[in-house]
Amino acid sequence: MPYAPLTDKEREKILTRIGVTDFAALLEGLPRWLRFNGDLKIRPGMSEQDLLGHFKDLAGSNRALDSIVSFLGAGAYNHYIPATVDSLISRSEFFTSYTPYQPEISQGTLQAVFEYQTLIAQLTAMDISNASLYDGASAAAEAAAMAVRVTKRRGVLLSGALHPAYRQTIRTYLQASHDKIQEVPFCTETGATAVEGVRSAITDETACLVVGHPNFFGSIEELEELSGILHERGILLIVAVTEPLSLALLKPPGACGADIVVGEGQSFGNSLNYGGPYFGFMAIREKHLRQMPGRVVGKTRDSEGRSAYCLTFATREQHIRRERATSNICTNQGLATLAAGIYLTSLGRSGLKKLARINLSRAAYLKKKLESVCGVRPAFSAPTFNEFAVKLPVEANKVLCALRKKGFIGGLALGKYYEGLPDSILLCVTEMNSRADMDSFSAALKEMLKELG
Amino acid sequence: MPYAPLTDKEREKILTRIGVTDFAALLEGLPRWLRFNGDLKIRPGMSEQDLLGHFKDLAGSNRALDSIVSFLGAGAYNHYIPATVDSLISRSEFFTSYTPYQPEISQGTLQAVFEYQTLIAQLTAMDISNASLYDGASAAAEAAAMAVRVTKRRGVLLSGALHPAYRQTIRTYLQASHDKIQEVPFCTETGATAVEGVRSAITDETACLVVGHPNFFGSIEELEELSGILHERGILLIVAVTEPLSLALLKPPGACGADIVVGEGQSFGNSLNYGGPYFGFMAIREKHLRQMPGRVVGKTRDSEGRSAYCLTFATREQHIRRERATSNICTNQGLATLAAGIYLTSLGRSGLKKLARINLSRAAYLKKKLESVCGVRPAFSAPTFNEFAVKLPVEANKVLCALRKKGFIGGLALGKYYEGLPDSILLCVTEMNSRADMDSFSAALKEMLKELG
Amino acid sequence: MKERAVKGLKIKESLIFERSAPDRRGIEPSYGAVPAIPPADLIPKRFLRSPDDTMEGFPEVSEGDVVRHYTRLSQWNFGVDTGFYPLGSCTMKYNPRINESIARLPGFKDLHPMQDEEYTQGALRLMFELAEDLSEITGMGAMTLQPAAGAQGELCGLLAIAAYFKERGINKKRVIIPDTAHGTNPASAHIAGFDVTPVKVGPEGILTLSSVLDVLDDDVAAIMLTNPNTLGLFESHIKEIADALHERGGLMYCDGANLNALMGISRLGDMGVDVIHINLHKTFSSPHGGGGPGSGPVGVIKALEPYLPVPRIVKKGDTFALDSEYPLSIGRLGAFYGNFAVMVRAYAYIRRLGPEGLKRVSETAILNANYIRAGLKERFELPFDHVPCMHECVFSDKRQNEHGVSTLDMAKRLMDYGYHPPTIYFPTVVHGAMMIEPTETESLETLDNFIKTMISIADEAESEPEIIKNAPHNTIVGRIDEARAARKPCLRWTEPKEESS
Amino acid sequence: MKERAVKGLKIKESLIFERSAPDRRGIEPSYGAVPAIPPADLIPKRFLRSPDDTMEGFPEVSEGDVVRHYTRLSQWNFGVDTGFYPLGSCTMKYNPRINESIARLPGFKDLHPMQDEEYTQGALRLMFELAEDLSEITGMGAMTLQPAAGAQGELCGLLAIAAYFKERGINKKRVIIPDTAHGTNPASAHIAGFDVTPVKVGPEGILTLSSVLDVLDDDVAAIMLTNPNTLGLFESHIKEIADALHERGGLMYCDGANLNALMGISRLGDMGVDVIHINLHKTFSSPHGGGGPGSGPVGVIKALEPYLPVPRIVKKGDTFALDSEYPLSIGRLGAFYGNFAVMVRAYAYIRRLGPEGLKRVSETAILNANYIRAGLKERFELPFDHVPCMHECVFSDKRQNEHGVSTLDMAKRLMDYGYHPPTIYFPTVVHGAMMIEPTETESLETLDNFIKTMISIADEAESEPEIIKNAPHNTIVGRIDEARAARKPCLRWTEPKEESS
Ligand SMILES: Cc1ncc(COP(=O)(O)O)c(C=O)c1O
Ligand SMILES: Cc1ncc(COP(=O)(O)O)c(C=O)c1O
Repeated sequence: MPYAPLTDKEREKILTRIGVTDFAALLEGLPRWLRFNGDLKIRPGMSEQDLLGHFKDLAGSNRALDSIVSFLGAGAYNHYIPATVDSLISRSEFFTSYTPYQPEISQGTLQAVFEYQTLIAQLTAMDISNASLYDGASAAAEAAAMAVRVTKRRGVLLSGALHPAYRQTIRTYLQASHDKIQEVPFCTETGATAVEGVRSAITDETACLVVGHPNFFGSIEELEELSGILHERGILLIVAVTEPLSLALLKPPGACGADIVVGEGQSFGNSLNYGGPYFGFMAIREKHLRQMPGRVVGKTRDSEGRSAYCLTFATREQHIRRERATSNICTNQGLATLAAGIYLTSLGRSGLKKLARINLSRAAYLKKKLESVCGVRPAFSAPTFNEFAVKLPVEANKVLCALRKKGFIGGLALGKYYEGLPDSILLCVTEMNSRADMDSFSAALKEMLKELG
Repeated sequence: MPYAPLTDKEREKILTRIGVTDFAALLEGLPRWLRFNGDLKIRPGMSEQDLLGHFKDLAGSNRALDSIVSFLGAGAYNHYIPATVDSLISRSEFFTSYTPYQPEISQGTLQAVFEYQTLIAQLTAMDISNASLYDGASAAAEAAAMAVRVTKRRGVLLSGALHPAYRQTIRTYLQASHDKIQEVPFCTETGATAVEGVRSAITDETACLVVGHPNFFGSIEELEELSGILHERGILLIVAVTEPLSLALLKPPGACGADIVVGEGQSFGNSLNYGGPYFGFMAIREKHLRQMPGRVVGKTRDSEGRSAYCLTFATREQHIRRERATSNICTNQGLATLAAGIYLTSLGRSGLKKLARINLSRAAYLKKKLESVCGVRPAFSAPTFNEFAVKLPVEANKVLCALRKKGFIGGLALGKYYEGLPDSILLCVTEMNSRADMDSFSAALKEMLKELG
Repeated sequence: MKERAVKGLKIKESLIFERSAPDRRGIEPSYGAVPAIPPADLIPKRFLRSPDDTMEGFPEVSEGDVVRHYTRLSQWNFGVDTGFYPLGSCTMKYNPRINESIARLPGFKDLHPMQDEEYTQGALRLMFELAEDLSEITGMGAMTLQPAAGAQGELCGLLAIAAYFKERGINKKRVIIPDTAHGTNPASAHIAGFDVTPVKVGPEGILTLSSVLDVLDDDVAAIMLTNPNTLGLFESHIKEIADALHERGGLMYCDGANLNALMGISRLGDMGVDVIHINLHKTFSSPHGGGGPGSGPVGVIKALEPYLPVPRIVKKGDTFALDSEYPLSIGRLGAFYGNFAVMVRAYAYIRRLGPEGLKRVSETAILNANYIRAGLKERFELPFDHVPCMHECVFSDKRQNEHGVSTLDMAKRLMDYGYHPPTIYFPTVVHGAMMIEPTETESLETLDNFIKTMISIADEAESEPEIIKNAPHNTIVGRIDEARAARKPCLRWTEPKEESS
Repeated sequence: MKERAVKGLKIKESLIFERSAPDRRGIEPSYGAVPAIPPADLIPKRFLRSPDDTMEGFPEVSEGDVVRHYTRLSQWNFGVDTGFYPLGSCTMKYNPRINESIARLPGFKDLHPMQDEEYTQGALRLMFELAEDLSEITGMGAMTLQPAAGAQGELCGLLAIAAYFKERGINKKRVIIPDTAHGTNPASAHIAGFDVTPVKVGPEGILTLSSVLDVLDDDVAAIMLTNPNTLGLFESHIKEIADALHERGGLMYCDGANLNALMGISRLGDMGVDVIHINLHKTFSSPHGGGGPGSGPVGVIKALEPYLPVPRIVKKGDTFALDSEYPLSIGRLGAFYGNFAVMVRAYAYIRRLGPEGLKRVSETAILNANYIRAGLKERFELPFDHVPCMHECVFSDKRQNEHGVSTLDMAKRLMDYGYHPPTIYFPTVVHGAMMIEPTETESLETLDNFIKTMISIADEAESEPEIIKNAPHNTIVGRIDEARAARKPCLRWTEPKEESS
């Protein structure tokens, strides 16, 4: 049998050693009424060759971004992944190992995580990073919960321009602990969080504000202004970054007063994978270390004084602290962060900065192109990175549907998430969108709008 | 610059250390008139992302067997390759290492080759295998040259049913040394080498006979009868196997009196790759070891008596013996034989035997199906493994061309290789051909033949 | 067989930041046909990094350096492919290579989570069928695949329980959790808003009805049982406990992370369990990746289905869709639908094996664990010796303690022999626990060699304990000072500081 | 940087045959919908293996065992990804990962060599353009890609030369080959039917016109020169030698395996060379695979084009075709068109770099080699010190010999420091040659560390020679008794014999 190599003869040998006559006899130690005696009603097994064929069919009944021009972003980004990434994460010493509980034979994973922590800290300009959380949304939820612990206050403010799924996830995580979650509006003119709205929502019970940056509309937030307002009242600013490539271009949140920076790491070397696995990153100020959720790797020494790495500060974690832990997370997204480390170092500082500028330039190119299409105008005025919203003269869904028929995924209709924006779409442009694609897309849109209206 | 990481500053440092002012100064030690001062007229470099895009376009303008039903064989076989193979040959300690000249840090390659040698010996029932030759055809040529050395005779007989490209390659290799190459006819009834033809072609100068097995028509040869005839006169029987999967089913050549067994190893875990890299294998009798071409790995000990492996019998080779070497081969097909080793052990004895029986059964299925098509009949009567020839009622090329339009590669037209067989095609069936494919293929053929005639 | 640990060449490697040199180029992207626009023309300067910002020593290395760096790091690691990895409760079994190929098919890998459903039918079908199969394997009424790991599955399941009671206006604040439970259980219960009531396992290593009855009252929302539990034992009283709980209106949560021993042998859903989570990265063989990603599907009885997270995958006629119209749902657990690529691997695993294969897997897992149990119990204290143990068995270091040798020492010593140590000091109910889970993918020879090695370590403990106490000797670093890491925290590289080697 | 060799855990592994157990199943194929027919119903029994034939111990192992087996074997190997590999003449440089992805695209990988040309236009275009680029890089008039490696390229080129003379009815029997030439050169010449006349290089390590003139006569068909030669030196007199040879009606063959130093810097075709071969697995970075596959394209002047092997790739309008209608051709060198997947990698390499990139590669290769030369010549005898050396430099062990330390000793000692040794004892014109080729993909830090290490070995040779003479110490096996392997041949595993460990 595949994956269970004991032969019948070997089973006999084992049964004899255990001292039972057959497998049924061995199971007699289990209550008879709790045993399952039927056959599982699942499809029969197949050979490896047939299996691959079957899954090729399944994959083939998707239409993935390798075969269509797409301007989808909204929390998951289509970036080019250098060949080094998959080649190196496929080293089986990495991908077939467990969490590095035994540091003496896990120095590879441990050093890679230590480096990952450093890279995240460098990009965010924060002091410390953990070893990862599940994804950007749950990282935002963990950050909010952490802010509640740090401030010992229970009010959580969410920017209305924060990714909707992030807001929902924060609610899911915090709902049971009866924290008070309130949304603050965004400015319909700029598409950024309404500073006045924040000011008026603040109370003595406010623990934190969570903003996206760039936010769900791609708008760059006024972090420094916000942090100024918040810090006056001892409130933490949590910055959630869905597109971390922006960190190479924009002034880092840590330099803008952020207290916790979380985000989605997928852009860094992880495939779209229909939503996962990605990884959530979290970077914090050193003073909050003991409230940080998740694993962290530290540098130490071995018995002979040689430098070495190990998991540390485990007393925050569930396996030691149980119900008093800073989080319940155990298995995290190790391999996805390894991919990120390989990705980031493969591009290096200049490569990453250049890539961010390419994304910016291309998005600006499309933005300009679309603005020239009759009836299309930018939905918001704030500066953007590689994602932006436009307002169409007709209902967005209608346009997107028609565009799909022409072979374009024209972005995301915002109406589903914001009642007030039924005509707006969110578009993302990365290095994967060529000029030719953008030209033909805007031509198609132009034509379509003519037809539709 | 990709792949050449010295920065400008580092270049300066190096130039200073060398003691020259700039790179041009360094080159002054080269005659000015032998330097190239222009710019190479090749296309400009591109980013990794663009490169991949470009090669995807190139690959996409092929139509490969992943997207078409094909019955092509004729020396290259479309087999399923278990995922273990590519995963393991992609271990960079294997694929980024050189020939294991330094055994102490090459034990992995060396043991793998030692195992490969054993597997080949087991499959062929011969004493010894070398570490590989370029491909099946050049291995056949090396075998013929070896037979000349062993027998000190210069006559080489080639079966007319040996793969045409093998015959051509043998001629290329031996032409310069003025060996006498003669072809012996095949029996037009059975499709096997004409035993009488062999008998009458033999002279005192005959060194060897080279036969395919199964031969180019898929026919199984009467090896035992042939070896009997040859050995009486001190002539070596060289068996060339283009489809080594047959070795798991058929009585091995070593048990039929073969003196040298060579063949194409591609079927064992190597992709079709438009013809290469494949690998040639060669298995011999121990007594001929010193005349064997190519590398060989042997078992030995280290300074502390622990068992270890190293390249051995190098005194046969070019780097020691220079013009008196048994061959000029240096770089061989190491990684392709590693793939073969992984393939063979992944299937194991029973898997390999079963696969051979599956190939046999499927080929028999198609053979029978085609025989039921009006006007089609078997070209030859000898038993076959997974490849066989049929005679059509019309010119083969016409039929194949029409079949291609219907999405089938219907095999190989034999007329190009044998004037007398303009109506015959050679078909191969492996585990990659499903029953549905065979059914629709024979239906298409039936319909077509009705139309054509 | 002659597998045997030796020492050989490894190359130590500096941090990637120390391999960096100014202006050294890695993989540079290109602008292509789109003109470069200076950022400052598009974005006010106050939002931008200054152009000469060095990003605190962010590395600049060549492509070849990156490859060599991570290759060397990998060579310091031990994986399932390296050798036997009997890490109890973690189910470190062979990760089929074909699943890696399948997960990388462009149709899966390049699929965007926001794509219209008409483009994602294959993915949705896969998830739907996987959920169906997992429901059948566990005997549950409905399944969500969204949780990213076991712990998130626990949270999901407990939030569903909380929502269930809330909707009914019932206020139950406590969750009973045995002392053998994994730490995630109480931690999840806490996040889900419950108070944790610990309960001790009985003398046989499993929970008894009477000890539950001692703490059971109307305030108990749920009992979280792990079955098979972390002692490797089947919770034989689970049904009576569930019945008693149900009588009080509580719900039964089962941590199904150890499902590896149960497939086709016993179904949690058939024993009164209302909610379970399972770990695809254990039972269903998707690789652990040095710490994830995982996937922790949650199965519930029909009555709890409305509370499962959204979106849910539904079948409408012949097509599949994502549906978020579940007003009672606990909401979302993450931005998208969980760790899809892990599900792909798990489903490939199930489809490859089929019902007989899965059953054979569990049978073999049990056989192998019992073989270890039988082979070692003469030399190592086995506090709870029940036949059969399920997926694992847990020894104590009591006898070796007499010679001053602890579980930690023996764990480190095992490395010298080429084995990954078992899980140690868990569960805490066993003194110096050594939790050994061989899994079904190991050959008999490997088990025999491991048993021999453990016995020779037991011998060493008696004859030359120092060699164990100073272990490991064969690894690239010696025993690591974990206390120091917390005492003198250094959690990142920083630019100016020179690293000591 | 702190890269540094240490000793760490490795696991020795038995032969795969010793991991086998009867009836253990690996990856089993399935019959699918086609009924199984007993072989004996289709093929007479005398042709068949008996059904219970055990195939001499052919292994039966599980999939997991195979993966672990080969993973462990790999861990005993040293590759370019492991560390610096200055194996002279072998050009062990970084193998770009993207080329591996590209070579595995289904449109290349699953292409059958017998497919109709209408289905293989992409492959044919690739080969055509690669041949064009190689012609431009080398300055040759025509190029074949068919040879599977450098040695087969030599044979190909020499057979073309032989065919050229034969067609003209000219009988020339000799090929002049310098003593520094690679062993494949004389071996190939012999197979091509020529007699070899060796000639000594001059005092500067390169061939002089006068020494050629000493042996040059009308019987000389060709001179085989390697440029840059195996001493790493540019053959500066090549043009005069070619002129003299041409005057006598001979042809100039150049072994271009060391092209890595010449791209964009000097073209062999511009210096009177009539035939060259190059090694794609060196200069063009396709990985060496532990001993191949390679690819050895051959370039010729226009006059020799008719003799190149068939089939040739030709362009007809916008389409590409395989053409075998070359009546003067030497014929075929193999069953198909050579090692296509190696060509794919080489072409990807060229297209990634473009003309400036290739030139930068060669410049950097030269700079790095000269840096090594300058860094080591104070401590190691450098018999031919010419500025510049090209891709490599060759030292002698003369000075260390005084302390009883040989090149072999130092080579083994380098392993202890985490380096692959250089090529040793070749070329034979240098006493105890150490042929060091750093290549362009190494960083300056790596070169510095290597230089430091070599110097500390030179120190050791003086102060503690024993440590060198007993090296290596850090590898999983000690120094290997190569003589014994030939004295007591054991070239395969056999069933009954028990292996000694
Ligand atoms: C019994 C048990 N429950 C829960 C978990 C938590 O699962 P995860 O690590 O996927 O969050 C584990 C994992 O170690 C476990 O063994
Ligand atoms: C100078 C030189 N010529 C020829 C060859 C032979 O090339 P190959 O090994 O590809 O047959 C080599 C390879 O080592 C070489 O270095």
